[in-house]
Amino acid sequence: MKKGNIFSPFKAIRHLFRKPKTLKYPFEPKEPARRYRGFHLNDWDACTGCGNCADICPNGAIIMVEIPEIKPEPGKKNQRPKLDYGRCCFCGLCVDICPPGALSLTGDYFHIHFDTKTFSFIPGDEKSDPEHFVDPQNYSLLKASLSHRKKNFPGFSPDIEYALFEPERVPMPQVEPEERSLSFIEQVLGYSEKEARAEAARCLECKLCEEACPAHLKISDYIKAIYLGEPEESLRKIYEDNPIPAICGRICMKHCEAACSLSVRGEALSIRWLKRFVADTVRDYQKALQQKPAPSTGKKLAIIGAGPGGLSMAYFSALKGHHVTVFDSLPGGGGMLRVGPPLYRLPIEAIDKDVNYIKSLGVEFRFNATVGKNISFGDILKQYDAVYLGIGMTMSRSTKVRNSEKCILALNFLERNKIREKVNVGKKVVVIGGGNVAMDVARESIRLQHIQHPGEEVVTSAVSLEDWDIMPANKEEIEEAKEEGIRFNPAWGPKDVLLDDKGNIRGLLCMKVKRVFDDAGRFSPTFYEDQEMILEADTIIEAIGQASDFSFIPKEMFDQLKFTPRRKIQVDEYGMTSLPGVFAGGDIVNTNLDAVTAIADAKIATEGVDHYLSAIPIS
Amino acid sequence: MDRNQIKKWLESPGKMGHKYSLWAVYFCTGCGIIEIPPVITSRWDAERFGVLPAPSPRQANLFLITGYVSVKTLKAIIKTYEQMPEPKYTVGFGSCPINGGMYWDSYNTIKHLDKYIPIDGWIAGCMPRPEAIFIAVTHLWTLIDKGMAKGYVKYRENYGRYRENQEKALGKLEWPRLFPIKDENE
Amino acid sequence: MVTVMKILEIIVSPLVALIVGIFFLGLFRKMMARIQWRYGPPLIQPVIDLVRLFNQRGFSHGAVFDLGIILSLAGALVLVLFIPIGGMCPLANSGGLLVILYVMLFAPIGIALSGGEGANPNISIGISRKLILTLSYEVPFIFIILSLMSYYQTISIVEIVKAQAHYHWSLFSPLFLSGVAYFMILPAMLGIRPFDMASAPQEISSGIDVEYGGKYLAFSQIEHALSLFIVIALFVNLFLGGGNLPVFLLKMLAVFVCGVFIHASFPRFRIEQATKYLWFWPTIISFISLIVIQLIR
Amino acid sequence: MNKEFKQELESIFRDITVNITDDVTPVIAAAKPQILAILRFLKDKGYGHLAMISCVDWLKEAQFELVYLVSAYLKGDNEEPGQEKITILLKTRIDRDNAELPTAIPVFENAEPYEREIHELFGIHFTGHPRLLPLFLEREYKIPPFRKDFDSREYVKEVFDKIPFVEDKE
Amino acid sequence: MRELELYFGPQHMGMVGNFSITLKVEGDRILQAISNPGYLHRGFEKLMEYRTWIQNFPIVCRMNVVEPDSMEMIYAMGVEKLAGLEVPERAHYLRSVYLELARVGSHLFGLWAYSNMLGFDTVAQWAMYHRDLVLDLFEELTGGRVYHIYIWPGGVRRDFPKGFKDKIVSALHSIGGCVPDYNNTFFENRLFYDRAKGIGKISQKEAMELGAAGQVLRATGMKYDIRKIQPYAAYDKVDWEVPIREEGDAYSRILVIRDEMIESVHMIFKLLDVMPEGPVYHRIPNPFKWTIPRGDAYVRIESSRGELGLYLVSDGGDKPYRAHFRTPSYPHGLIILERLLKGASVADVGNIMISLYVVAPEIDR
Repeated sequence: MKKGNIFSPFKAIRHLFRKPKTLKYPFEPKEPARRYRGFHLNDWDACTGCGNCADICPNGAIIMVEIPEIKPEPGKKNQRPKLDYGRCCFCGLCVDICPPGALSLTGDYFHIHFDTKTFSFIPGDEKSDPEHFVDPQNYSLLKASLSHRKKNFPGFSPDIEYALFEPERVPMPQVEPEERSLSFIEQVLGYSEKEARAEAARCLECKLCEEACPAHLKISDYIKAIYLGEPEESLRKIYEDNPIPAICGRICMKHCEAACSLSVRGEALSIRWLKRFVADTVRDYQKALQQKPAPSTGKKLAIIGAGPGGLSMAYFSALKGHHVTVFDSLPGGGGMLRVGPPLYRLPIEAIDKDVNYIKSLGVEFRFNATVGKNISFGDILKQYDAVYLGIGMTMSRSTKVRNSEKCILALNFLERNKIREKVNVGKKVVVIGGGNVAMDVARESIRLQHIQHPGEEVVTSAVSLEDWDIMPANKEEIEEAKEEGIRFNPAWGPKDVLLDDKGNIRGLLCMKVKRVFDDAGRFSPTFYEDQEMILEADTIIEAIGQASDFSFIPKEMFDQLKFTPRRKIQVDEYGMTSLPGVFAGGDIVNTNLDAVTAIADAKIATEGVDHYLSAIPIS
Repeated sequence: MDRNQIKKWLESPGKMGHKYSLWAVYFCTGCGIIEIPPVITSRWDAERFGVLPAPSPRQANLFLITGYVSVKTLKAIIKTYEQMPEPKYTVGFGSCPINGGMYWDSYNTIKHLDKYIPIDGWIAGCMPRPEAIFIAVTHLWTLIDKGMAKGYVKYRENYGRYRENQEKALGKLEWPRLFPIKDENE
Repeated sequence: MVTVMKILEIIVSPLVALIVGIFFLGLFRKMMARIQWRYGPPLIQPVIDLVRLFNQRGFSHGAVFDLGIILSLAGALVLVLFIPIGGMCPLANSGGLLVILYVMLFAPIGIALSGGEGANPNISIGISRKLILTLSYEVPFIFIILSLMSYYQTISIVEIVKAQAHYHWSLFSPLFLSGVAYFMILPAMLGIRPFDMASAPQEISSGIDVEYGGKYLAFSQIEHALSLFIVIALFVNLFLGGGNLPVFLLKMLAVFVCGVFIHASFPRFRIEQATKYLWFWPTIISFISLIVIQLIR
Repeated sequence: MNKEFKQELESIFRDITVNITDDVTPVIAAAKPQILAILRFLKDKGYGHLAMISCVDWLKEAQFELVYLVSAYLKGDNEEPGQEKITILLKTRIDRDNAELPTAIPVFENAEPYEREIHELFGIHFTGHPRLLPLFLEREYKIPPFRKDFDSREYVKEVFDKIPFVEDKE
Repeated sequence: MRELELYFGPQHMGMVGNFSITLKVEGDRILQAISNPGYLHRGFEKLMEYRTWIQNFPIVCRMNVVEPDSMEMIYAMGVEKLAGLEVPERAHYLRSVYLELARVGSHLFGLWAYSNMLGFDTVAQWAMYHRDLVLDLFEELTGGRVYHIYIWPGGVRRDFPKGFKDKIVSALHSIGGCVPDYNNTFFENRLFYDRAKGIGKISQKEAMELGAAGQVLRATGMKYDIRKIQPYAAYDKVDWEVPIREEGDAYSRILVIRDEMIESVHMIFKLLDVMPEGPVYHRIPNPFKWTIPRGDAYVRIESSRGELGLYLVSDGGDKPYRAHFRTPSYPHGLIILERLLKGASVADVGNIMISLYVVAPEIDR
């Protein structure tokens, strides 16, 4: 560079006659960039209230406040983030972490006020907060503030590619459909430790799942323990609320996963498989849990039915120090779970693992003891201080169409396949029903067909009243069934079982369904009488629902038992029926009809029983 | 300039003068200062509205407190603020003086600036953009017009309590009191 | 009638000086802004600033503090009366150049007095810079005045203006070198860059102005506007031939614009560099000019 | 950082461990009395740039760990190319109570503000330091604020949050 | 003459940033200068110990407001080194382009501060205008004008928006088109030469002794640039030169800044040409559960002011156990400034300070 002179600088003067480059703000508007990180916008419909934004905020600028107008539902809390612009640094981490992608930043950034209280507010969007958003033509810069914002003014918005959470779950290793449809081996292989930790690492700990779970398991805690590589600790957390992890880890209806905040834009965390991972990884429950029942109270409790509800009741009550006896007509524990879920989903060993642990707590099990047959209900009432009914639904319903007595009932079919000799099926099987039991039946049937008729062409078709969109079975189940080759005939109703000359089943006559539910939402199917179809079949299995068997209860007592309008036993808040000292839970009480709800009922009834027993003197 | 303007000028030249001749103290209190040079230079040119940086607090009537205020800066701010002649207006910039901002848990920054000196207006943002500063100036005009920018009066009237707060945060202040402290019980 | 005219002139000429000076201040900011690619403040911005400053409470550091600023303002006002403004000169016959030379020292002395009370180290540095600067440009300035006086054989500015009207501008006479020298010290007399070190905001927080607020600053600004007017008017009168009021003002504007150009194109000198500069080229040129004039006469 | 250098170091200074896990940041752990000698040795070897002095408070072990980071400037003749890529971490541990250390100013002049800062924020005394005056802080803190047992959040609650707002009297 | 105590800052027009120098002066000569930092001390490194690894990412940039980007980069590099994270190829290029843009912006800011301090507001205003153009680019890319929060561990936060390359090119061309203006008015201005030449002169030996880096060292003739010595991001993928000067005074420091700016612009063009396509972000682990194994790491980069280092310690937890930044202004502002000011003129305080490019917030932290 030259030393310079004193004349060259005067060249600057020519700029005097040029147009200035100044933006004449505010007379000339200047829009912020498309990605500008301005004030927050929250889509209240999408927001789950999970609170991840509040957790990630480095400044504590976000707190979750309860909005009384919003009804909480599974997967949605009635909380919404409240921003404090005296803290916010507009980094946008809250946007990148927001699992449903509800939170975004807008191009708005004007808020000038003499009152610091106006700087904190609950962000909404045009729908939930209409009076604070104005049309672009009514928008005035001079009035711009948190309560005067421009409509449709996008800024920094969420992008799943750059999200801070992992939207895709670690794939669960499974047996391929071609292979698994040939045998009863367990379909799901379970996570390895590495996979389980990777999956557990996805959890954002928002605890939406815990609220959705009927039994309120401490899900985020036990998943964190898995992530930290402490399956024993994880098991301890699970056992606080759920004594049958090996069972639930396989067949739980996973209300939690439906509620998972990750599921909105990605795949839900596989909470069930993680529980299963814990249950399978920990070999010795007793060593891991180190539980000791409370000192004996001397009170005696009888539990009828060793299903999930009964087992949980036994576990919780045993821990309280009561003497517990469990009656069940089956040769082992598990109740309906012992017979219902096919082997490829729930092997007997898994059930026995859970039952054996409960046994180790001092619970007395009387298997093969049918109440009403081997021992009368009246005797039980006399011998025990309290009784818990966890009998579940043990009778399959029939369609009651003509010749339906020739058909096989679902539960019989399943039970025989699981714990007795396998059923012989024909080459053409029709399964009536669209629920999960129907799926189990159909998938078992196709396995049996492959085993019993190797190399031959076999068909299992399913007939259900409901169309695809309202089919009650899980989507996953339907997908897996399809993969295995089940043919679906949705929206067809059975009319007639056709017999051939020898009285064997020839086929099923079906009608097209017009609608399944009436206007009030009650079940009352109507049909197009003129549209008919014949499904050829040599075996027909009915899987249209179950009912409870109360025949063991003496008539005079049964009359005292009160029922709800939906034909469920009516219980008070402690799970006690209208008969004093008789408690009930599970499928005979709730309408969810699944294991984890039975556990939840059992937890309630445990309190009730404990309360009840402490009030009566030791006999 | 329309008639209304002229009428206003004749009625209250003081107010109008202060409105259109805001000289800001040139004090880089925090990171918000980085947006002041663009505002006063060619891209945005705040001098169009008479906003200028003043070299000395004696000449200024606007104090932009730009961003976080550490304890040591607070002392300088109070000194500077007390040097400014009345009337004077203060504007707090960004999140940090409002409620601590991202330094909400720092042991060396103060969280609520209005506990120590009165603030006439706050601008949201981290940090506020030049546009927001312009809009803030127009808001300040409105406040001056309506006679609401009375922070300096508040300071004079509640000087005792302000001074008490200042000494709580800073320890004993070495300079004499600006105003005689009135008895609080009166 | 003559007395009435005189009294009128005494009132009007400071007013004109004030208006022109303040207009120049506004124009100054506007032009600087345009060179810097921006629009700049409205032309009347200095007036708004003055209104504001008069409505703001100033802080006084004592009687001398007040007195000093008034002294420098009074000095400037008095000086205006000695300068012909387009044929209007209230005190044309009393003193002329010598008085101007004398009264022009009032402003720095007044500010020095006032600033001494301010007890701010920036002020003392500012004052010392201001005085050094004054001393530096005073040397060539005296040479220039001497050249003028010996060329025109008079100390009256009015006479000098008249003489130029008869012949030609001093700038295009043997006084050419003096004119150049005057132009070279003009920025220093105006206190603009590169000679604004006495009020350098970035170095000593505006130096002498640092303790002024409210009306004190307003007085200081008015003084600044008046001295802007005086220095340029003097140049126009002495070298550009004065003229009637519009012509005179146009000439002033031209000189002023040149000043703005210099201001816009240079950074600030250090004070010793300024002294070195002022005592070198302008002094030599004005001295040569003086000798040339003596030789010619 | 090559093997020979490691051996040379270990032969001159006893009881030090030189750990070369990564090509560019070898770690030397030494005891307190040796620090200055090692620093001087490193400087003579061409590592003439003290990047900084850092301090870590290991509360559980009741020790401070002083970390001197030295790297090399470029040399005109470039006798040992690649040396400038290396930043040596020289670590020493001292007890937390009565923490004291000789100043490194005789070796590296620019150690002065770093030691001043560590003195202020950790309360470590550097013997021989010409001005251990406060650098950053205005208030007095009972525990130097960068120690792990100083809880900043607690402090904010104790001091700043208790100062009341000034409301108008009306 | 009597000895005066003069406070240069913090409330001072010549002061850039909240910093203060106490000067003992005699007339116009400085007898002693004492840097007085701490006006911006926030206990940053302490705050980082309270925040998780990802929560620290938006706050580290706040340490230095003039060039926040290098702070993001060094934190990301430190975390990547400790945690062993991979960065996609394209992200390296994006980072380089982004950092060079930041360097241009920062140097323009420096030019503003320097010329403003000399009382040369014409050039100052131009430089600030051009910096604003760079900020507009940042806003387009990252959504923030000053605090961009763009580089994060594992890559960058978002890819270039559509047409962004052209915008960079056109913005840089409009800045480059004014280089002759700057040359004529500022760099070839005789008064700039007079003011800056020989001011704040430091020899190479002394600079090395005092731990200088960056343009302070490069102005003494050493090609010490960490981008060359220990290339990070994509700096080894393109050809570029390290501009140096020999004299070691304010004049050469400012000219080094100028040359570096031009070199950076050229480098951006080269990088844009060879930039590969592909992903820009490897997802980091779940922020609420992310722990980093026990260990420590020192990483350093060349910021616009010199060597920026980070010593990061993890105790295996979800938060940094200790983070310590080696900021370039630290030795420049606390030692070299004091040395150079001794014996200088009061008029040159800002001159020396800004030519050293002392940025207060990164000293105080």
